[in-house]
Amino acid sequence: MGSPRIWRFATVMVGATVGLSACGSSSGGNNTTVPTQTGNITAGVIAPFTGPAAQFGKLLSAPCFAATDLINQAGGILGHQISCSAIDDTGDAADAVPNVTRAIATTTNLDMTVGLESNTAATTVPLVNAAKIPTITTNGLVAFTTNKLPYYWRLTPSDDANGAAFAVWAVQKGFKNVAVVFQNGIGSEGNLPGLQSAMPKLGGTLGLQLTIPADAASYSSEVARVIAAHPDALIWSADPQTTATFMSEYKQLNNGSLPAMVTATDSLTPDFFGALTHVVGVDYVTNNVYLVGSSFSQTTAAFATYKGALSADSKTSAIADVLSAVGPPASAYDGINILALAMVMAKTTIGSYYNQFVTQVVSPKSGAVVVSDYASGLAALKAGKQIQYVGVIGAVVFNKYHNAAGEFAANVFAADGSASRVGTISGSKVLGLL
Amino acid sequence: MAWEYYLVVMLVYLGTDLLAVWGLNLEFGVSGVANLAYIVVVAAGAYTFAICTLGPSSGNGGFQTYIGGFTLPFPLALLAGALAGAVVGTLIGVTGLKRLRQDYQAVAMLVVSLMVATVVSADTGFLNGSAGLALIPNPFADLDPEVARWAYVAVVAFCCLIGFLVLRRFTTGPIGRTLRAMRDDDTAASAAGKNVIGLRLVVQAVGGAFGGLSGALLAGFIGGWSPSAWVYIETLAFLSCVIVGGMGSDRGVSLGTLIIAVLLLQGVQFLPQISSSPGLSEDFGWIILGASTIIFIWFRPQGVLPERRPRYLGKSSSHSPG
Amino acid sequence: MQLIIEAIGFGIATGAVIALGAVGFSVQFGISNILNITYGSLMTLAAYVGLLLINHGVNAWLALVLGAVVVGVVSVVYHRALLAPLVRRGTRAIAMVIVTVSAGIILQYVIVSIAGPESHSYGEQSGSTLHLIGFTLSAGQVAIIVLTASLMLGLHLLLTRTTLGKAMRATSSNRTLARSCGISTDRVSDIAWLISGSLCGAAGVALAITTVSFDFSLGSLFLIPMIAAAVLGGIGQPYGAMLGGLIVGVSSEVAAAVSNPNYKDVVAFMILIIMLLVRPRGLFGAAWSTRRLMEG
Amino acid sequence: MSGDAGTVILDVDRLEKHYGGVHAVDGVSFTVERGSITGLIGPNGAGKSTALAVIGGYVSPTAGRIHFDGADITGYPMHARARVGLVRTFQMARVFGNLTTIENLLVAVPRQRGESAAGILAGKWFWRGEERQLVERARALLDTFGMSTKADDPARTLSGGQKRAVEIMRALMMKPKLLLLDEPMAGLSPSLSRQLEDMLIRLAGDGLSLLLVEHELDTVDRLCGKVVVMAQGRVLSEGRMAELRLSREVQDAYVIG
Repeated sequence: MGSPRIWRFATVMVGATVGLSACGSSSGGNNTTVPTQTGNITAGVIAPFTGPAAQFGKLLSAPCFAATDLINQAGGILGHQISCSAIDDTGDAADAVPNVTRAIATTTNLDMTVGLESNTAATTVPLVNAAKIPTITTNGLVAFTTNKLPYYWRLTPSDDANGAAFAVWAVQKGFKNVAVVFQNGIGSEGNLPGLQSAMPKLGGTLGLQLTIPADAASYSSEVARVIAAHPDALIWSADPQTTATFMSEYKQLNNGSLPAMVTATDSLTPDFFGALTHVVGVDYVTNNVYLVGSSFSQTTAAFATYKGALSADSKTSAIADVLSAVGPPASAYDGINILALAMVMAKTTIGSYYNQFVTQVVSPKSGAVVVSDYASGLAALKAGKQIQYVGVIGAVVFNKYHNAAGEFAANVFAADGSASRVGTISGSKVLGLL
Repeated sequence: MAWEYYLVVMLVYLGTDLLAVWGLNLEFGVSGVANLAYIVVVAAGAYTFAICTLGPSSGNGGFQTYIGGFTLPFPLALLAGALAGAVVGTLIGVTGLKRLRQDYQAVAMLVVSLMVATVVSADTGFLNGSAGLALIPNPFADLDPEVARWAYVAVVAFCCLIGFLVLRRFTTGPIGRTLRAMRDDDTAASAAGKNVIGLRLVVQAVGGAFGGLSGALLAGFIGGWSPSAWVYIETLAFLSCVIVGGMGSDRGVSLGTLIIAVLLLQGVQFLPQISSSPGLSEDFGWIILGASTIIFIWFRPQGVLPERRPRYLGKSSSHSPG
Repeated sequence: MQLIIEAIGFGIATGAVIALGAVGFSVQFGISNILNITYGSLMTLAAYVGLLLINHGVNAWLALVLGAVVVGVVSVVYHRALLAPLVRRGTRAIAMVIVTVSAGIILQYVIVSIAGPESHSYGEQSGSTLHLIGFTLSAGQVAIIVLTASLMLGLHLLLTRTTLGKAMRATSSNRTLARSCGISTDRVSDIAWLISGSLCGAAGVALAITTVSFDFSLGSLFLIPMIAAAVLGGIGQPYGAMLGGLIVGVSSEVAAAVSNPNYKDVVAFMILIIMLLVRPRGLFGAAWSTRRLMEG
Repeated sequence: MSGDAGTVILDVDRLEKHYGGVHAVDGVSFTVERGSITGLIGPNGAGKSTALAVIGGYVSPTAGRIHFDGADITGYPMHARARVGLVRTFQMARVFGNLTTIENLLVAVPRQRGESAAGILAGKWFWRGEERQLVERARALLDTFGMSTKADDPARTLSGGQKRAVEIMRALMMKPKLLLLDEPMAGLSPSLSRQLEDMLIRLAGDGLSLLLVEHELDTVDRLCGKVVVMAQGRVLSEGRMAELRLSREVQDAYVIG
């Protein structure tokens, strides 16, 4: 449920006016022949900030604030300060197109973007690519597994790999007979194929597979069906409200007991934690809910810097703990650092020039200095050295489709809503199950 | 240039909005059929265009599943979109066959809108469920991107021109008069020998074709289409253009499409973006839209540019209807 | 089979909430001849009023009563200030639907901009499960069924045993005649809007209790099953709406138990559309209502 | 065709209309003769208006047949009846409020070239000639009713009497064979009423048949040849008004009703 179509038109109108004046007054722009620009750099966070998926906007803004804080403390990029700008894709492609084109037209020096979630990536990715803006995305669309767009870079696994990771974790915990309950739309399209492929290979069975509508008034009958299947665990994917309603009814109709739940790290949000603890109690949520997804080590220097920056910024400190365990925001953080270092290497902030340096920032090279944050990377480059950026999500190797992904991990909530990691799953094992 | 692409987006959205508003005006403003399921015909056009231009569903590695996949050329796919709008519009019109109070019919259509959206979202094999369809091919992908953009604008402009000419054939002259008579009092129109049910179905088919074409053009431009793009309240946005602009007046509703935009534009300029809740201005968009609809129904039901009736001069003079 | 029996039990629980809302909707239509689509958003308002009270330490059932009162009063004001004047100006029924849809959207987005788009909850439900004659019901579900039954009984007594109730029924079936019999129809209509608005409010809070977790779209999602129930029972007829609510509730839950749960709302949609096309006066509608539903 | 049907233009045969358990029309039979003015009278709730609604096609009958001009029209929808020449007016005059007075007349003509698929496709040249003729006919009719000055006014701005005149002119534009009038005098001033009476008598003289439901018995007396009296959904009696006035049955029905 985005904005009225006509409203989109209005925002486009405003944008056009502003865009015209901006073009008249500044010599900047992304496509000028002079490979320099004046003024601050803007990092766009393209994500839903309204509508049912609005939580993703919040989750992806935070790493942008953290990364840009650190970059600015290190003196900015080539003398430019950098700031974040929220670009609302509303989760709906028809709304996203004008919003994103408006942002491209009206945002001064929009030199990089992060985000572009699965709902709208198929339509927004081509827009930023056409504008020659290098982009680190966090979507899981299978379609981009063989991406050919030059300005597109992905640091997260595709959705089917996530599904396989669910299966690995469930079987590892001894949940051989699982019931799959996916909310219509979320997960059912993306995660299910990987899950279906992996579960039998691991010796487990998918008992009941149920797709439920979002935000219904009652799920009693659906719950009764799941109870009748006697699952060891639920493989789950649904929004906080749907989850709360379903699990509350489950508990009431199952004499107060609930099976374990394996769900995606997408649900490592205060909303999900709050909604669920509110209705089934904190004990269950902290002991029996596993959140599986792309992950990273929390003992590295890069992580310490990331966590420190999240905690230091008043805009992000409240969710710093939760974010510490979630893959996509960390990918966005790393992505901004990678693009910033590519700008330094290219000696320009213009996308069409610095894009080719992205692989050089992360690729392993003999004699290169391994750096874990922007400041040390900048110092090494100033010293005339080669660098390899190894960030929060670890070493990154882009394949020819500009895709890269690291390991997976399972997390649990702590009583205060923060997350802690309880196990890891190697990326190669997951990919082998697809 | 970025702003130039922006202008292109603006023009394409204006064009597709105009087509949809004209179609709804023919149904509601001229003929009195409050089609609260209008957005469904737009969706029908968009989906049909998508499955006509896309290749078979099996060819993309399970990324999305859908029926059809005909790889038709662009103009044929546009026509198919318009045709789908006409067919779906006629089917929606079936809810009007029973001689019910008009508010009942409106509610029945509202329910149709919700039901179709629920079914399409729930069935992943039909039109890829709530994820919707993406990667709809751009017809001018082979051209230089800047030329391709303006080529699309030209296509939209051409469709609007043809659309307006077709629209005038229905809203002026004896048929326009008959439809307006049906709107003012459909019982009396029946008593005057007008086949009200038949006329309604025709109007729903023609209005549906407008909506279908609008949806097809939009889907072709943005390259994607999903259930979140056609929730039932989108119809209200079009309805608001009709009511504010002037029910039954072709020029009025065209102006209404602009006025709503200008009104909201003023609103957004005075609303600073609050960083803690960036969605607020979007919410205000709906509030302003609803409020302007009610305000016009209360204070100026005839709209900004009311429908004008032709004068039939004396015996020797001819007249100019419209 | 056991699953279907259980589903019937859940359907009765869902149906109880639907009935609560449908009766109020039906009373409003009966007295004013307006299809008030804003009703759904008013239910949402009640749920948020209840949330505010519960967050301030008020007991859930007291919050239900207070939420009902608040929405009852809001409904009277809404009718007096917007709907009645528009009707007096001769606004056509079709435009009235557009007005009530618009007002519903305004209210819904006002709620969003104040309370935010996140989901909310009244809190953990007591976990005891009751098993009766093959049904498995939670304590909350049983409480709502009892609540609905007693409110319906109260309404029945009001309509049949009091002068006010008789005046309401008279106004509902023939306003002009009622006025000529010396009934103050304006006052009766105010009271009817107060009562129906209160039922709307009670239904809103009850829905928030049973749904456990809700957001601003709570009432608008629930509106169609309610209208379906009201139409099924013969719109304008409170008793029909009660039974209609149970039929819609049970058939939706049984559908969810035996088929793809995503289609369960479609059951209510289909019931409504089929009834409108085939038998608009409802299963129990009287002859006069047929004439009322036709144009002219 | 009209020759075969003899002098009877409308034959209503054992018509019934039930609403639930209520028999609003309960086995009504009567005929209307060509070129006559027939009255349908009865107390409140006698079922006259329902009978007229069934004959006009607004309401479908529970049982019984209706023959018009030699054809069985029982299953015809309202607009089809209008097209074969059976035209009705309404108790409360119904005009197309946003159309002008003259448009109200023009729109009534059935099967206009400009309404046809060919007319929409081909455009103005296809229907311009017919339209010009219709405008002339409409102007002539407006002159007859003394409403030429109101031709371009929106019909919603007209007075009640003028609206009724528009309704009758609209009916006449359709060149009807039988006109069903539901209380045509209601709400008219006495002088307007008399004018309308004269007009109706003149129309009947020109060969138009009329069936009218009327409350005012004096009007019925002046206008109608044959009168059908209904009470409680049945035909009580029929004949000339002068005879019926003397009938005990009829008197009782009116007193009780």
